[in-house]
Amino acid sequence: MIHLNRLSYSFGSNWALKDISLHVEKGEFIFLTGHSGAGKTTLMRLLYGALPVKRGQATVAGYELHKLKRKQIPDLRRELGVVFQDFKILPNRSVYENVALALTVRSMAKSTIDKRVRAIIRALGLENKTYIKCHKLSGGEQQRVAIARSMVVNPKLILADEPTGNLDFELSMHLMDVFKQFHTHGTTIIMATHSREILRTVPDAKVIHLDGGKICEPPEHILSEMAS
Amino acid sequence: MIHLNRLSYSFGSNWALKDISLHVEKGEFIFLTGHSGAGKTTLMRLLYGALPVKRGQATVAGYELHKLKRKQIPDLRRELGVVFQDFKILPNRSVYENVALALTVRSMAKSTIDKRVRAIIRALGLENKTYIKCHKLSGGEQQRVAIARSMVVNPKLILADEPTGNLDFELSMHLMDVFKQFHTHGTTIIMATHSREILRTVPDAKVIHLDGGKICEPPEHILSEMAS
Amino acid sequence: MISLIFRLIGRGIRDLGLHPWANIFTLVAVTMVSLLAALFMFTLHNVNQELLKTRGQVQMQIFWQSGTAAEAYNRQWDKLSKLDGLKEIRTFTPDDALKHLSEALNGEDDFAWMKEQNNPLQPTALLAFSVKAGVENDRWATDLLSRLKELPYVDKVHYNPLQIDLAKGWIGLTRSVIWPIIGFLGLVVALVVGNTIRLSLMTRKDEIEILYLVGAKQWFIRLPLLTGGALLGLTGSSIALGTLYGAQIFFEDVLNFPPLFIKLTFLPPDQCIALLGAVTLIGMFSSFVAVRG
Amino acid sequence: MISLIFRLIGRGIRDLGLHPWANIFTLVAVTMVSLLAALFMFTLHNVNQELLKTRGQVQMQIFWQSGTAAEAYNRQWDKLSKLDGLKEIRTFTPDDALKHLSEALNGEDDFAWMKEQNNPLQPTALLAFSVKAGVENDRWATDLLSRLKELPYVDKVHYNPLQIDLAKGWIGLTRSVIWPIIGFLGLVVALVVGNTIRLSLMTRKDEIEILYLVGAKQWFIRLPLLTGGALLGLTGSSIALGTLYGAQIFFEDVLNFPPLFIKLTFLPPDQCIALLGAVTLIGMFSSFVAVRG
Ligand SMILES: Nc1ncnc2c1ncn2[C@@H]1O[C@H](COP(=O)(O)OP(=O)(O)OP(=O)(O)O)[C@@H](O)[C@H]1O
Ligand SMILES: Nc1ncnc2c1ncn2[C@@H]1O[C@H](COP(=O)(O)OP(=O)(O)OP(=O)(O)O)[C@@H](O)[C@H]1O
Ligand SMILES: [Mg+2]
Ligand SMILES: [Mg+2]
Repeated sequence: MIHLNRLSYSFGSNWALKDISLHVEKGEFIFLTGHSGAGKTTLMRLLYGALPVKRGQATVAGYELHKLKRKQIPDLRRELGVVFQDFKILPNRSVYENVALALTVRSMAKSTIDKRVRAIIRALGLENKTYIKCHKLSGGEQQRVAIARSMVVNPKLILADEPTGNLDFELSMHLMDVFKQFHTHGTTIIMATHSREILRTVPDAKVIHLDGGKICEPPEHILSEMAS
Repeated sequence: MIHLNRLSYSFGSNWALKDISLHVEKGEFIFLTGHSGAGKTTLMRLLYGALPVKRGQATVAGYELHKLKRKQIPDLRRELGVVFQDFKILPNRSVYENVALALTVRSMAKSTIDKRVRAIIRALGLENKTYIKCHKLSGGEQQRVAIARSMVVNPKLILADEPTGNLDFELSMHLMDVFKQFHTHGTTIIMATHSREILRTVPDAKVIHLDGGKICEPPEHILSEMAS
Repeated sequence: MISLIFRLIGRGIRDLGLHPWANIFTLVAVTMVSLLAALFMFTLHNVNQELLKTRGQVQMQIFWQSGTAAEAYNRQWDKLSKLDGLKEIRTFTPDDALKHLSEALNGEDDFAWMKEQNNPLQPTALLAFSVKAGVENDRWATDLLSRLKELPYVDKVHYNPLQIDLAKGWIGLTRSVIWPIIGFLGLVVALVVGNTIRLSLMTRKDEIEILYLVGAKQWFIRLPLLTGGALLGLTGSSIALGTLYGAQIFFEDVLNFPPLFIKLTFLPPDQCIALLGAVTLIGMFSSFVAVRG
Repeated sequence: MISLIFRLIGRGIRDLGLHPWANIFTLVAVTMVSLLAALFMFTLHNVNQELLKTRGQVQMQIFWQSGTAAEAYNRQWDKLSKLDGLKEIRTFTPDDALKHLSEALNGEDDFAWMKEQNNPLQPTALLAFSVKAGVENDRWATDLLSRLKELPYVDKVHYNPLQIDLAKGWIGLTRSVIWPIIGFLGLVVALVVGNTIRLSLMTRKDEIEILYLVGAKQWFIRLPLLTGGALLGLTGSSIALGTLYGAQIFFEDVLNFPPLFIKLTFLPPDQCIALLGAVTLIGMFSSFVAVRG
């Protein structure tokens, strides 16, 4: 699903990612950990084509990112569901419209859109906010809209950047259940997270630990969480 | 410091807060917990004057919010340091400028501003990002800028809405140390949080648990965290 | 596919409602600058018409011998009014002339200076011919002049050949000046409308970014924006033309009094359509450009 | 306190650099609409001058008897040119007149129609007097006319009393039309500049909200914005006037050929200052309004 070969990325002279090599098979569940500023979001942005691959090679869902033309980026993104760290939802559209957007963009029929959007909104406990404009939602509600939008397309690959930062423990656990459902249906998931409680929920997941832009051995406490 | 008497707030017909009565003494440390959408942010917004008190009475730092005139709101806000859930930092200004803003607004001398801004930036581990524009920062770095801006004014009262959602465990612990330092110097702190690890760091703190806009008894697992 | 296009166009129209203030500000700016352009064109059109009326023509004033029988000159006036190229004929009997003169002097009866001259008024006719820009005009005018002089009872014919120069000069001027002015006007409208629309799209920058991030293709994003831009341009210029039309009807006769006799006329349809089309296209084009950046 | 004000003004200027595109778009729109307004004023000013030159005056044409000695009429011309209220005197000797006529006919030698009339050319003078709007003018003109007629060797004096009406009409028209037009122009400029600036401030809505949230007072937020708005207005209108001035110098003589003889003159300083001031104030005012909402 994902093949990275000596991928590096710099903002000016600041190397946010250095020599990342990584293979992710279809159906894997990957946790991306690391300190604040370690490069997790940068890696995600490379994977969904928001940053260009300038050094190294990267293949995602069959698209060779280092050769990708601008026109192909939408096609790549249609294979993915992305939960952005800062949500990136449209504040003056309703929850329904925001979630439906991911399907509208893919030119789907209205009835299919309706069915799938309602199902996912219900799954994430937002049914009584369906027609509320998103700028009126609480932080956690907005985050769930972002998650819903990434899931509604039934993607091959979900990239979730810190998807539970604004959610309380129980809701996080519930959401992890939803993610795990997708996982059992074959979706590859890459999730950046800081929370140890989240790590604990998927014991068979692989942990990729970034430190200063390099892949490192995860520190003790993370390994012990996964083992427990 | 804070006296709330039967405070209620509704968005249209949706009562986000119902009959909140609460007394917070100077120097207290309060955790605000509750599910997503419970009303934590709404309560904070009432306290810093972003929402008007329409029903009930509220006094914050000596200001009677239910009688507050528009012109007094800046004075109220100058008594407070607020960490917003969505950061609310200026994306095209540097870290330094964002943090200094809170002091510039208070018409302080340039040299004082410089000293205090540099000190707090160092305390939050952002010194090598001082002159970087904030839209170039990672999520956790932005959150720390928001925290720095709330602390730099040495406020009587800090309102922190989910200040560690984007920070990893170690950094969260470090930040809690900084908050506790302010606390030991007499600052009143109200912190909304979802993280149990955070709750654990301040065992003598009071927990206010919101559920559906009402103050409730905190659930078992929260109480046990605090006890441990 | 076609239904999708219609859906996107519909979305473009509905999206205008999502940013009411930005769009109202834009609309007002577009309307106002269109109105200014329309007014400019309107003024030019009317000045042009007026000047062509008074300048782009040759006038010949025929004086009949005093004492010519009314019957005789009346018959000649009938014939003259059928002359080729004639635009206007104004005739004055001796009585008319005296009346006009005394009116112009506010009814004062001091015609001493006139009687001193021993100059009894003659019947006159003022003939205005429109000038066709061309080389043969001088000859044509002199030919006409000598024909008029040979008419029976005619005393003299006044004709100022300078007027031909003047008319030719104005026509040439119009040709050489009107296009640069319209071009400049177009530039101004394009820059103001274009920049305002681009500015209003800056308030939607985040939205456009998000659409790209969830996998929207270029045309999916652009089509609604183009629709919105076109609609803003069309609405703005229509309101401008409508306002101008109302103003024209209201002020039609504001200059229509002696001695000006200027009746304001509305822009010809082709100019209206040009304005509507241009502003609409500018709206579309600048939406298009705005998304590229 | 004063240093703080200066700091805030400085911040307002520097902040313009933080949103370069939004401000460039705004500046272009402001400049263009100012330019349009300036051009409108410029046209009005020149048309007005031109029309006042040809209309706001009384012309009397004096014909001397043919065969009057050159010495005699030359002496009279000298005297006439010192008359009170005289604006312009143009004199033609019989030779001048013939030369002009043949030039106007492009050197053709066909003066047959003239000779037929047995009308040898006379020395003439065209006197233009400026009309002072007032009640006594008709009397003044007729008095002058009779004085001119009594001069020795003078054959006849042509004078059209309608011209007084025309001149008075134009002056009245100017008075009644110019202010509404300037008012309307002001409205258009105000709406376009105002809305564009408000639109550009919408891209800074978040920033303003954040300033309020960290405890900034009204003036702390407004002063830099007012400065920015004023600067945009001042820069835009200055560029517009500069451009117009350049254009005026370049095109000064474009209409200055026979028979038009129109020399384009630049706007008088008071109108320039009015434009600069108005646009600057509009910039400030609309920034002020934008923050209130
Ligand atoms: N657009 C940019 N320009 C310059 N530097 C950037 C930019 N985006 C990110 N960086 C820097 O790159 C480094 C990695 O950022 P990244 O967002 O990938 O961190 P992260 O691992 O997601 O951190 P967090 O957990 O705080 O979200 C950081 O030091 C950040 O300041
Ligand atoms: N501007 C608004 N208009 C309408 N409803 C609103 C508005 N802001 C918040 N709400 C609603 O009020 C309720 C409480 O919101 P609030 O933001 O206080 O929750 P919260 O406790 O902070 O949740 P979270 O932990 O997710 O941030 C939610 O149901 C939310 O949808
Ligand atoms: Mg990140
Ligand atoms: Mg909240």
